[in-house]
Amino acid sequence: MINNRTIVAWLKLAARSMEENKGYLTDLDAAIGDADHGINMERGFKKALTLISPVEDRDIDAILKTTGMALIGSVGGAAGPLYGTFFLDAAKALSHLNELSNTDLVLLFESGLKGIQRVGKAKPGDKTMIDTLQPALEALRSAFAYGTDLIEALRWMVQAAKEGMESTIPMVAKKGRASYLGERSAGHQDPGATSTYLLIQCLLDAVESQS
Amino acid sequence: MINNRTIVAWLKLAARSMEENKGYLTDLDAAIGDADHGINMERGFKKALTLISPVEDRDIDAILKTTGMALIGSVGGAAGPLYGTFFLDAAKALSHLNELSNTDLVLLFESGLKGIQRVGKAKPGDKTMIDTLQPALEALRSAFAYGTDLIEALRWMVQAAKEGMESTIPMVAKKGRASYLGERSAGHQDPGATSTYLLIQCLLDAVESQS
Amino acid sequence: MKKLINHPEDVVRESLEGFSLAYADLVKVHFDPTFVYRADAPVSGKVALISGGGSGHEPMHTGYVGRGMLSAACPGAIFTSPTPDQMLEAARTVDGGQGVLFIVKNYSGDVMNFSMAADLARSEGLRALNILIDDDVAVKNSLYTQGRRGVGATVLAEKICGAAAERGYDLPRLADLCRRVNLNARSMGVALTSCTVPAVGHPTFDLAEDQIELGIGIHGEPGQRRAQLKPADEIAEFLTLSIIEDGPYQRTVSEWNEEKEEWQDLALESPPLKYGDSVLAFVNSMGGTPAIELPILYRKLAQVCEKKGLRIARTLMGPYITSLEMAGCSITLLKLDEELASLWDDPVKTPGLRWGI
Amino acid sequence: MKKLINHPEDVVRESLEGFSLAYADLVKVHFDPTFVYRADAPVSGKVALISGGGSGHEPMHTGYVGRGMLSAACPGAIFTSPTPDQMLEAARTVDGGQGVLFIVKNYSGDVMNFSMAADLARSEGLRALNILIDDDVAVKNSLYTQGRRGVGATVLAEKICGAAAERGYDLPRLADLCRRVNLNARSMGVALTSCTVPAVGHPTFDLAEDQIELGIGIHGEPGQRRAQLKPADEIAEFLTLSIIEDGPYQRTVSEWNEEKEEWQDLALESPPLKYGDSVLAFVNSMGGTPAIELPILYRKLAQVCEKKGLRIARTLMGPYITSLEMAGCSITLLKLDEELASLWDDPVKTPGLRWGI
Ligand SMILES: Nc1ncnc2c1ncn2[C@@H]1O[C@H](COP(=O)(O)OP(=O)(O)O)[C@@H](O)[C@H]1O
Ligand SMILES: Nc1ncnc2c1ncn2[C@@H]1O[C@H](COP(=O)(O)OP(=O)(O)O)[C@@H](O)[C@H]1O
Ligand SMILES: [Mg+2]
Ligand SMILES: [Mg+2]
Ligand SMILES: [Mg+2]
Ligand SMILES: [Mg+2]
Repeated sequence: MINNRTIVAWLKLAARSMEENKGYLTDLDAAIGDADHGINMERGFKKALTLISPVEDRDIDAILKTTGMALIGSVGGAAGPLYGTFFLDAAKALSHLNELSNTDLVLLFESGLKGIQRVGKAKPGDKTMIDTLQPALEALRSAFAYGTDLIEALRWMVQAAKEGMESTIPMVAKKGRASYLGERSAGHQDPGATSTYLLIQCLLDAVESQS
Repeated sequence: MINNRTIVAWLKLAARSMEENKGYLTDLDAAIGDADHGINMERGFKKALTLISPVEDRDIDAILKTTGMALIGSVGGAAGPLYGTFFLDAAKALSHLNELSNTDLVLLFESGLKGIQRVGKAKPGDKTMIDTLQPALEALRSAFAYGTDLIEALRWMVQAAKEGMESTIPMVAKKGRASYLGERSAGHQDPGATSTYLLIQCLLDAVESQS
Repeated sequence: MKKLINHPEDVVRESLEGFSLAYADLVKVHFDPTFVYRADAPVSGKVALISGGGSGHEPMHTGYVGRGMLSAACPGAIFTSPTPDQMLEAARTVDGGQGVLFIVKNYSGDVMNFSMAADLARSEGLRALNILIDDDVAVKNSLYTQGRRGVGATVLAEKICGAAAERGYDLPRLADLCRRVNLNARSMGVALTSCTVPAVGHPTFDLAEDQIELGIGIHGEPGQRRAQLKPADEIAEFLTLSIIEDGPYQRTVSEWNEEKEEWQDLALESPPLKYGDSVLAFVNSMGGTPAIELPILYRKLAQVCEKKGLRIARTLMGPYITSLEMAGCSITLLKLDEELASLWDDPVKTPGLRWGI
Repeated sequence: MKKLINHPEDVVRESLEGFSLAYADLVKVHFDPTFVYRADAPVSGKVALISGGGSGHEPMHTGYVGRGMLSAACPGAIFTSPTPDQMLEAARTVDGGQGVLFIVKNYSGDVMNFSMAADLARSEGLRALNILIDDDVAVKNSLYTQGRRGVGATVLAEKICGAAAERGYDLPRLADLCRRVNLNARSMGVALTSCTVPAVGHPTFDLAEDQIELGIGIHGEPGQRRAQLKPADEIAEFLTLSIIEDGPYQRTVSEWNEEKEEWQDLALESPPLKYGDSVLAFVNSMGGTPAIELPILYRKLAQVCEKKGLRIARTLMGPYITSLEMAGCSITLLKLDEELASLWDDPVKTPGLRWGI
């Protein structure tokens, strides 16, 4: 079962992952964007860690909301409002929960994804973080429908996220900075789709490390 | 005997030499100056050629004066006034001559050198064109004193000019742009000393080609 | 990476500290959240003009804060849109009771962050409108993309709207004017070299000695296409013709409707330039292109305009919207009418643009 | 070589052609011989101010022609002093009956060419005086060198003397003022990269990724010494201290004596800066250093000045005297008194520097 400590562990792993993958994400962004995605994500999750430390023991929605505000207030660029909204909208959907059932976890990602689509107006196939998030959410849903346990479900999710991330390689971008490149954007993996994959991987790691 | 056709031939060879050695002179200037000496000299002698063509048949001083004015009006930098004055002052010293005796030739270089020193205030050893010109003039004088013929005297002169030019390599510059470098100017051959050597070499070539 | 900086992560902050010292008579700098504002703000009875965006485009935007131009500017990290808290605090600080106009370059990040800021400002009872700048003809259409980028027209809109705010235009009229400047402006740029983001430490892209990127933005992003380096005349002609021959450009933008109190989609069209138009010609250095080269481009631009029946009535030339040390240039043409020309001529006193006072 | 040019030999001419089109309201350009002059020249009753030098330092000098600054500027080839015929024809064109002051940077070529021009002008009955600018503390003494180079102080002298000429100072008084500005100014510069002279086609010098040239001039010539690249704070501190701690500087210059009608050697001394002095601080980009880096240098400069008891009363920051696309900067400090400060504040309207009008 996911509780507030799992969420905090997730965010700590995420911060470390963004730090470790800063160069990788930034290089991906250099190819079809402006070479800042890794720097932005590292700054944002570092900030999130400092802001959540006083609320670590509160309900999950408080932690998620603080994370969302931290990201909006420090990431900037496209990723800031998008990831920020993901966490804010997830928090709104899960008010005052201390533990997340499987349904709650699906709701977290579903609300977050909806938030990203409301703010960013991208559709699947536009070569964005949505191309990771949407199939990952589907995989989580069907894993639970199939009756897997949490860890197994998250493994399905990570696998789908990876495939979703890689599916962005041949895509021609229709949203974000990469869209200015037109056909030239094809052949490159989307940085936002990649950071989303990393975040989902971290959730699996967090749950595994707590079980 | 040097006549006005010899002088014109000299200037034509000089123009060609400056064109051929443009890169060489400019590279020398890049090391201790501002990378323009070859460009300046090429531009100046090209201009001189167009301006002397209407006066080619006039007296030597007219040709030298026109050359001096052309250089002053087109070379710019340090080399323009210096070489320009060389030719202007030589012209003044040789008024209305159609042929130059050995003494006249010495006078040409002597007056030119004095002009350069009046305008530029450099002394031998300052790492300038004077370090070529002064020993070249000495050699010319002693060749005639020794009784050599014109061509042999010019060969002595070219040899001394070459040694003078090379003597600038270890010198620390005290005049011109290279002087800003202080000790760092040592180890590089002076570009102006080099163009002076080339000019003297061209005079030998002109006399040889006419005999 | 060779830069006159200390630590890459301190560049923006230290630069702003020095900036505030150097121009203490004109501007003040607030940190956490970070924004630059007029030393005499708030100016009561005047609409406040706020812009912002990633750093690395200096003098834009911080250099355009001052009398006759911006009330405040919000600098983000290098090439990264600033965040809503910066814009909100800037709005609170410079609002003179007549509301705030946010001038926003059309990048997904900027658009989202400024929209959030405007929502937050309105929730506090401030009047706030956002106008988008999207003048880069290198982005071909808005159906398959985020829409055109905001580039050179931003500087012109900030100057012209700044003058209008000074003259007392109210918020809706200022928003109309800003939209009109944008609809009548078109730009296109070229890069000869990449820039290097300090925190990255190496150039964003590699270009061979004989290659250029045509149709670039201002963030070191790759352009429309890679091409052979050609003489300046051919490059200037290509850029100018790309602008002049660009057809009508349609897009839908989202603007706040003050009556209905909701965001609303608005279909807008930029009319093409036509024979007989008066224009402001803006030749911009991307940062690393030296001043001696810009007039060579201007010379060709003037010839092309003449041939196409465009009268250059005003000129701006220099490094006004840059991409760090990138070598390259952009050209912007803004169709002028009497009002725009006269607002352009009004006095302006900022660190980056100054005349008349 | 990546430049926005056509043929290397056409750079100066085409740039001037574009320049004259872009700034037709302010300046006119004359070719063969080449000089740029105020559109309203000659201004009768006013001393004419003429400067010039090699091209490649833009906006200096052509960009400083206009009301409140230069009457004319004579551009040479890139980094090559112009020739006397240019200066003479410029003097004939802009002389308003009160004579001509030539502001000359101390390079052997410039000094000789301007001296010849002044002699020629006087032989035609024009009054003409030359004042040398030699403010570069990187050149240690004048005994074993050509003397210090003229660098950043040139811009300041042109502005201040331009204002004084506008106020009606006569020729001897203007010459005194110009000499005073020079004696109270000191500069030092650093290069992070070389520049490339178009006709040469490759960089003048090679610098490793971690190396800089300290104490450079403005012509891509090597500097005082090669050093490791350090953080901006250390570089700014080194440059500033080199200026502040420079002792009295003596040299002998040659000036025309109007009474005796002959060139005359004059022993001059620059007094060192001292605790309590008011200064104008000028942080200059060599061309390729982007605008975001300059305030980082200014920030440190201000700290050092504060520690040394110098009050920064005026500031100039930007690419005002450049070496093509060279990355690097220079710092100039000019000791101010009331007269200099007030002349600095006077209105100026040129393509490169403008305020007050
Ligand atoms: N409208 C959008 N909807 C969803 N994701 C988007 C949108 N715009 C951009 N993105 C994502 O944001 C990523 C870029 O983030 P980042 O580099 O931090 O911001 P910026 O593009 O402003 O520099 C892209 O790779 C893409 O996945
Ligand atoms: N005062 C001087 N007297 C004699 N020769 C000089 C003097 N100053 C410079 N020179 C010569 O001029 C040469 C440089 O010429 P050039 O590169 O054309 O001019 P600049 O130094 O103005 O760029 C030097 O190599 C030196 O030989
Ligand atoms: Mg990015
Ligand atoms: Mg030279
Ligand atoms: Mg960005
Ligand atoms: Mg030179």
